Amino acid sequence: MAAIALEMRNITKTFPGVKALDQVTFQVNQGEIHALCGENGAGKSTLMKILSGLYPADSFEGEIYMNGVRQQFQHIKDAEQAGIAIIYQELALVRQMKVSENLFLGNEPRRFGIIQWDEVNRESERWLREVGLRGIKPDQIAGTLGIGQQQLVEIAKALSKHAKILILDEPTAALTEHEVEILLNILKDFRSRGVTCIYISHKLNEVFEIADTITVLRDGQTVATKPASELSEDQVISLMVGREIKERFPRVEAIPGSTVLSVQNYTIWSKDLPGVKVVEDVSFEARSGEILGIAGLMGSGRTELVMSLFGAYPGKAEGKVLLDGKPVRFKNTGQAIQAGMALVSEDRKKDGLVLGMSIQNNISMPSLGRFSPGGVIDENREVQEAWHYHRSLRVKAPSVETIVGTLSGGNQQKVVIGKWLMTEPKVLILDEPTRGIDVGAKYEIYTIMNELVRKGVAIIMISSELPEVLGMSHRILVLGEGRMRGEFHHAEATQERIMTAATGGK
Amino acid sequence: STGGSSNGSGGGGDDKIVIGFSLDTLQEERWERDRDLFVERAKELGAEVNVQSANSDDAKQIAQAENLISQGVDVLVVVPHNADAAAAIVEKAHAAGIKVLSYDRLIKNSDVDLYVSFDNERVGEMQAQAIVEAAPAGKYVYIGGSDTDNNAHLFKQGAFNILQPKIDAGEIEIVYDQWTKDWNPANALANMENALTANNNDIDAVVAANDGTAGGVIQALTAQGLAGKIPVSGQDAELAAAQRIVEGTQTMTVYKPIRELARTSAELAVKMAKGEEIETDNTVNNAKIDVPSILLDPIAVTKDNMDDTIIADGFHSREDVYKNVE
Amino acid sequence: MSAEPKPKITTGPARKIIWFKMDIRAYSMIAALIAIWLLFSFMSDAFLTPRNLSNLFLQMSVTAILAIGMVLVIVAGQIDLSVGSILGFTGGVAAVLNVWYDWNTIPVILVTVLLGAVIGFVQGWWVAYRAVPAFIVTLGGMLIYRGLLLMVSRSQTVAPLDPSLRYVGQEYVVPVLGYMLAGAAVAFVILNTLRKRRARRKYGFELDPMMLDAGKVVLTAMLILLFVLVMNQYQGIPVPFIIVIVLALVFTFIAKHTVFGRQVYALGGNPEAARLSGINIKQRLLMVFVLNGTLAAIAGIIYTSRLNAGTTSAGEMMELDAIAACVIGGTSLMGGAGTIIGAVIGALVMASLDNGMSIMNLDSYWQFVVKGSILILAVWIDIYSRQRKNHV
Amino acid sequence: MSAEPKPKITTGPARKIIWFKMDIRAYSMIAALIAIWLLFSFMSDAFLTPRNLSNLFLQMSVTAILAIGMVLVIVAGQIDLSVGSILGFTGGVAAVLNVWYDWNTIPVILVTVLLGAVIGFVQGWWVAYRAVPAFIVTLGGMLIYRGLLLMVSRSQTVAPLDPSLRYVGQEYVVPVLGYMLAGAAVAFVILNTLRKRRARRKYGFELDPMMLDAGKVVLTAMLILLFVLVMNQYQGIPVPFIIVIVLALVFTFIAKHTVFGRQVYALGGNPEAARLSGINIKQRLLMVFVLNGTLAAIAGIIYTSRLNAGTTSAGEMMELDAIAACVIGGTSLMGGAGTIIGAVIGALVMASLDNGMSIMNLDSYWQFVVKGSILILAVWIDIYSRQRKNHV
Ligand SMILES: Nc1ncnc2c1ncn2[C@@H]1O[C@H](COP(=O)(O)OP(=O)(O)OP(=O)(O)O)[C@@H](O)[C@H]1O
Ligand SMILES: Nc1ncnc2c1ncn2[C@@H]1O[C@H](COP(=O)(O)OP(=O)(O)OP(=O)(O)O)[C@@H](O)[C@H]1O
Ligand SMILES: O[C@@H]1[C@@H](O)[C@H](O)OC[C@H]1O
Ligand SMILES: [Mg+2]
Ligand SMILES: [Mg+2]
Repeated sequence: MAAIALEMRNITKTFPGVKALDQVTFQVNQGEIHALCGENGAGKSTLMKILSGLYPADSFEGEIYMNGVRQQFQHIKDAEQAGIAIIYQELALVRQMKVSENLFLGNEPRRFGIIQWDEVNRESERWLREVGLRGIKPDQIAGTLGIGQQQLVEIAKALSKHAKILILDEPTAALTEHEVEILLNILKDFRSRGVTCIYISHKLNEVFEIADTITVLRDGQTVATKPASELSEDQVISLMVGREIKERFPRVEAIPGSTVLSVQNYTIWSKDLPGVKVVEDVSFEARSGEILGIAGLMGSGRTELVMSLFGAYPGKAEGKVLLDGKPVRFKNTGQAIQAGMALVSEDRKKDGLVLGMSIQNNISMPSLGRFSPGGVIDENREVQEAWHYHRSLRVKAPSVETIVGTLSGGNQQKVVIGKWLMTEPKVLILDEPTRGIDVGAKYEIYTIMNELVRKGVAIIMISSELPEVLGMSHRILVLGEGRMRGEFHHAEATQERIMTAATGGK
Repeated sequence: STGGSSNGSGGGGDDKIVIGFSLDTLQEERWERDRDLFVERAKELGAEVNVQSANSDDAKQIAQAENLISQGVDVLVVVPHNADAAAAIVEKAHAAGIKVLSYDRLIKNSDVDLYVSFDNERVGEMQAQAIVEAAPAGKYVYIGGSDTDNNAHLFKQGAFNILQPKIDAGEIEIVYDQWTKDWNPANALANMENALTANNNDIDAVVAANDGTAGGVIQALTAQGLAGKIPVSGQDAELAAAQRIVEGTQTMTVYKPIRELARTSAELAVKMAKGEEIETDNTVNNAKIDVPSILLDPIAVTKDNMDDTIIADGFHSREDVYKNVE
Repeated sequence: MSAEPKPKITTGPARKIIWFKMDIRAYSMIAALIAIWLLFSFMSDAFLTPRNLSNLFLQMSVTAILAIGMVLVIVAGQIDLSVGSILGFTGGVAAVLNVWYDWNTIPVILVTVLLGAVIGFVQGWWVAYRAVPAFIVTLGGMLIYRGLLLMVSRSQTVAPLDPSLRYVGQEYVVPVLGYMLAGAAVAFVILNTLRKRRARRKYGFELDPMMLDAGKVVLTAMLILLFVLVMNQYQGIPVPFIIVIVLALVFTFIAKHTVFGRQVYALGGNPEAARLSGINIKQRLLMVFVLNGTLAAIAGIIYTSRLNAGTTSAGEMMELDAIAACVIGGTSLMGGAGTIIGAVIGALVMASLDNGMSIMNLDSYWQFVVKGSILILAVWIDIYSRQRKNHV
Repeated sequence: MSAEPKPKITTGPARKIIWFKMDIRAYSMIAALIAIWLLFSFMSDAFLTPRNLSNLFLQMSVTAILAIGMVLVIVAGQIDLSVGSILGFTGGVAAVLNVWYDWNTIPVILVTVLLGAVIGFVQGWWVAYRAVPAFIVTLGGMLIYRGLLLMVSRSQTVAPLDPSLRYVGQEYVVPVLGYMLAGAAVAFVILNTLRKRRARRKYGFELDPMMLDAGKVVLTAMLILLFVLVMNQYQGIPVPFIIVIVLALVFTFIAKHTVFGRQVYALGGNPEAARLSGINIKQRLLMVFVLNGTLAAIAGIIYTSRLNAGTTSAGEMMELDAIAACVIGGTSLMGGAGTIIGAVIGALVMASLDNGMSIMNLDSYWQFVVKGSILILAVWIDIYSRQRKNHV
């Protein structure tokens, strides 16, 4: 029996109006990878924030022991000193600064307060290589990296702290399969070197690939801690959501209707780099009553493609776009929305939500015109309509007046989806719609997609999770380096064929 | 002639007279003196003074006057920031049956009851006069006050009353003419530096609107080794200016015998509060009425009459003034 | 999807705080205000008299109007340093037209307000469509409009105004009319409450207990009547303050109940999310500056009217007062949050400090020190009390 | 993990712009500055003379020093409206100690600078540890220190200073010493370039071609010598400008090469990320204000020394000049971005406008209008040119 590296006893944490953790007990063995699972809002991140010293010792009830010694962290630094390093769920990079500076932010190698740049650069190179970011220079500005790359930088940052206990709160939400693989290998390597790891993810296949032990939280309480070998994915799911979910991807066979959106020979120039095409000569059709999946590696230009179609990408575009047979070219998103398009963007915090506003105000934002005769908002209708989506998406919050910034990540994502559903679009584009969302909620989102498809909406779904693309799409488009690399009917698509297409058959 | 009819004073019944004294600013040495002297004399006469300073803000001055009126002062003494804007104060005071004494600066377009002052245009004339005597011809620089201060325009008006004929006669040329933002000496310094540069130091005289700006001007002259060689005017008889005059770097300042102004005004204010009639020899038209006026003479002070004026009046001590030359 | 449960927006934990909804900040600032008032009334008998209160409301009016416009600007994530100069310039133009060109009051007001809107438009255009930071555009504007004022007024004080133009800045609403206005206001409050209840019933929402709403109405009505009673004990409600009330109501409505207002808050909170939601950010920003310029011009007319003169230094430093009023009233300089009523209360706090210390006859340098200190303390107490509330 | 290949910093599109790295903003502002200079030299012969350039560097010094401190404040996402008043107050205290109490220059300077630091500390404490918005704390401070200045100086002009105290604000470095300083600076540039190359070689980073680095060194050396030559044609380098250079170098070093400096940029760029990285944000913020207060006091001494007097209006409105200098120089009011050198150039732009128009003897209202307009245009051209660079 391995030694107990960490024990959290009877942890209770309340926020105004919410009891996030209720007498949680959590035990981690020395040198294991311990997965923490639970629905959105179950309290996983809160528990980890307590462990990492972000919530100081007097802001919650309960006790923390490491190797049997009671710990009282007042500050992140205290936890770091004790050997705990954490990657938070929300990206915490300073976009204006260099990658190397971000890597050592708060732990700069110094002599008399002066930064030792040589050491910074040397160590950065090393850690970037560890996480597979070979192409990235230490002096590149962090904001110019894609989300996935930024996430890897954060992982490198945590690794560089030589922690005894490494916490990763949904590190793979923005990573591609390939990057996930690199990460999991690093973690296995760390385990072999005796590092203890706490791993939070909604992707159960990952959890089962690496976890030794799994703890499930539900509504702020521990419901089970068991060795992974004694559990199945379905068991974990039912522990998490308190019911069984039979089918993970409830695709309904669709009878595709007419072509709603037709894109022909579409090319987009980068907004940043002169003369660079981020998308080149792409053609496809989206039909009503059908889900069109778009797969591809990170940086393949999928986001630019849909943003541009939606009138939200500043780079120049060329080609033909027909909506309901009529040629269109949207100068701004207002026109696109008017014409019946909707886009759930990939970065909910940056592009999706006004965090300081209520759920209802976020949901109604693009649709205000519909119930605002003469520019004056009919607030009762606003509440009623917002409530409809709040309820049908099962957003976990006391009321539609709750401020969005206080919701858990998954629930925030549901609010973004609700916001676009309310516009009742003809074409709904979802860019990584289930990023960071729990299985139960995913299922709900899939159900909603099916509902919409039944009603004749055309859905375009970008996803880096191949099982999701395969499981939900009727047709799958593969992009690689900005070009079309293939189109498959779901019946003929497999993970291998898509990956081969995406990487250009190499 | 007699000033204003007496129809019962504002604060009537109670025995102690309260004078409201509303000043434009207390950010300058000169006004601090006005206040001290005024309050001292009023106290001697058994009156109490409520002093307000508006920090050069018209709206604030009106607000403060309103506050004084609502506290039931018996008489109001006003140093207006703006001659026209303060008319509103007179109206409000009269509506409450309170008389108004216009102190140092005339309140225009109003039925103000009494005016005790020096003449601002006259100040400008004295400045120019003294400089013209020192440098009867040549290239002149005019360093004005703040463009947004009405007085600054009166001073300039006065100065040009003297200068213009000579300009027309071709004796004097104005090579540089700038206002000084916020009366700030640092701005005057920069302007004078630039004037010297632009004219290659070929400048014969400077009319500066007050002692503060003169201080900046003389700093610029010092840097060029010209201090004391080029006449510079001023006004207010600030200690620093008096010192420069005896040192020889500043030609003159205009001393307004504030002691007399303050004490006379305090006495008259008490009389007005008691409802007594005021006798004056003068009137000044303020664009609405002929205001009964008492006009004191400002005095041009140079090295020669320093001892007989500023020092004799006890405005500054001899020791202080000659501190740097003895 | 059928047989939906009725949306209960007021169930759950939110229920308890509905009394304070949205206004928690305003309440804590009102408390600070009352504390300041009590302090001053303790120090000076003259402070809490009808006459002085009337003065106070008169004295805060110009700042309050500037602050009302400034709230929207700050909520939109911008700043406007030029309002003091716009006030000076438009006020000066009004005086010039009235005094030198003998224009009548109505055309003077119309042209001046239009001028304010045009100035706002120009500045808004540079900010929104040329992406020059508002700080720079309006700092430039601060200088430019001060220069233009000196130009049009030839650096002179332009006075005296036509009596009818003086009305807006100096007069009082006769007591009878004051009571009539109070009556109208009370009637409006009652009808509005009933209208709201009817609308909620129509949608099948849960209603507040009749007694609660009735209580609120009675309380509001009493406050309105008390205010008018006190004002009428002196000369009636000051006209500028009536203008403040009207503008505050109009702009609160715009901020809270119109699409435009909602979008301004959204784009201040997260410009990128707002843009992707189809909001025409540039156009909204432009509009915010137009409104702000318009309000500055209205303030300019009142200021000029109150002074009965157009002066060259009019409005100097007032931009800072306006911004301070907003911040005191809970507007976040980060954008996205702030209320009109808060800003008006903020202006009242500032004016109360000036008024109270002036009444107390404090030395001028002490006034600087005390005002600065109370400013900091008041905001701190406010912040502190709200933090505590969140931790209970 | 052994036999690591030498990391090669890869080439690519980014390679080309390494020339301009970090300084692209500064370059475009230098272009604007040169344009302004050419314009003025075209309008007035006196403008581009050694004597006027010397004046110019003298006239920009105080604003530049304030701007250097302000950069850090703004980068940290804060603002400081009190620097003008701190300058006035500390400068006034220096004058009082020197003139009335006959203190010697050295103790006067020490006590004054310490006073500035203490003031900064107090303000920083309210901002960092009491979470009162910097706008309010420093607006309050603006009033408080102005009041204290009136108090200590009894509203008088305190003059004249002791000759040795005048040195810091008025004197020039004798030509010989100027050349020696230039020599030292050139030597430093050469050694620093060599040191950097050696370090990069040690870690196997790719090196710029020797010729490129040599070219840069030669260019810099020539500029330094040209500057000293021109200054020496008049009376030598003004002492205040030497102080500006020293402070600019020190603070650039702090900003770029110390843990403290980088953390300030981090917390301004993304406070949440900084907090999660365990940075002691409060302590850093406090320190930023301490530094800013210290610099304001240094500026105060120079200001007083230059005027040879402590005056009550010293520093009024200078906070806006300082902030404007930062923004013109590319500091983002959103925090997280800005350079010291940019701010110094910004101060030079502002001083050039004042100087040029004053030399031209332009009407005062035109000066307002022109300065305001050029401010907006300069920033716009800067923004526009950077945007275009990205689109080429
Ligand atoms: N700062 C906060 N203020 C108020 N409520 C909060 C705050 N942080 C978290 N909560 C609430 O606490 C509960 C637990 O949130 P937490 O972020 O720990 O969930 P999670 O399990 O990490 O969910 P997810 O999988 O979506 O990340 C949620 O109901 C959330 O709304
Ligand atoms: N803000 C930005 N600045 C610079 N480069 C960017 C930025 N956003 C994206 N890129 C780059 O543009 C390329 C295309 O990115 P895009 O986001 O369209 O890819 P994607 O196929 O949607 O992948 P992902 O799965 O990451 O969303 C990538 O190389 C990415 O790094
Ligand atoms: O005495 C002068 C005063 O009249 C003017 O208004 O302001 C400057 C002073 O020097
Ligand atoms: Mg979480
Ligand atoms: Mg993408």
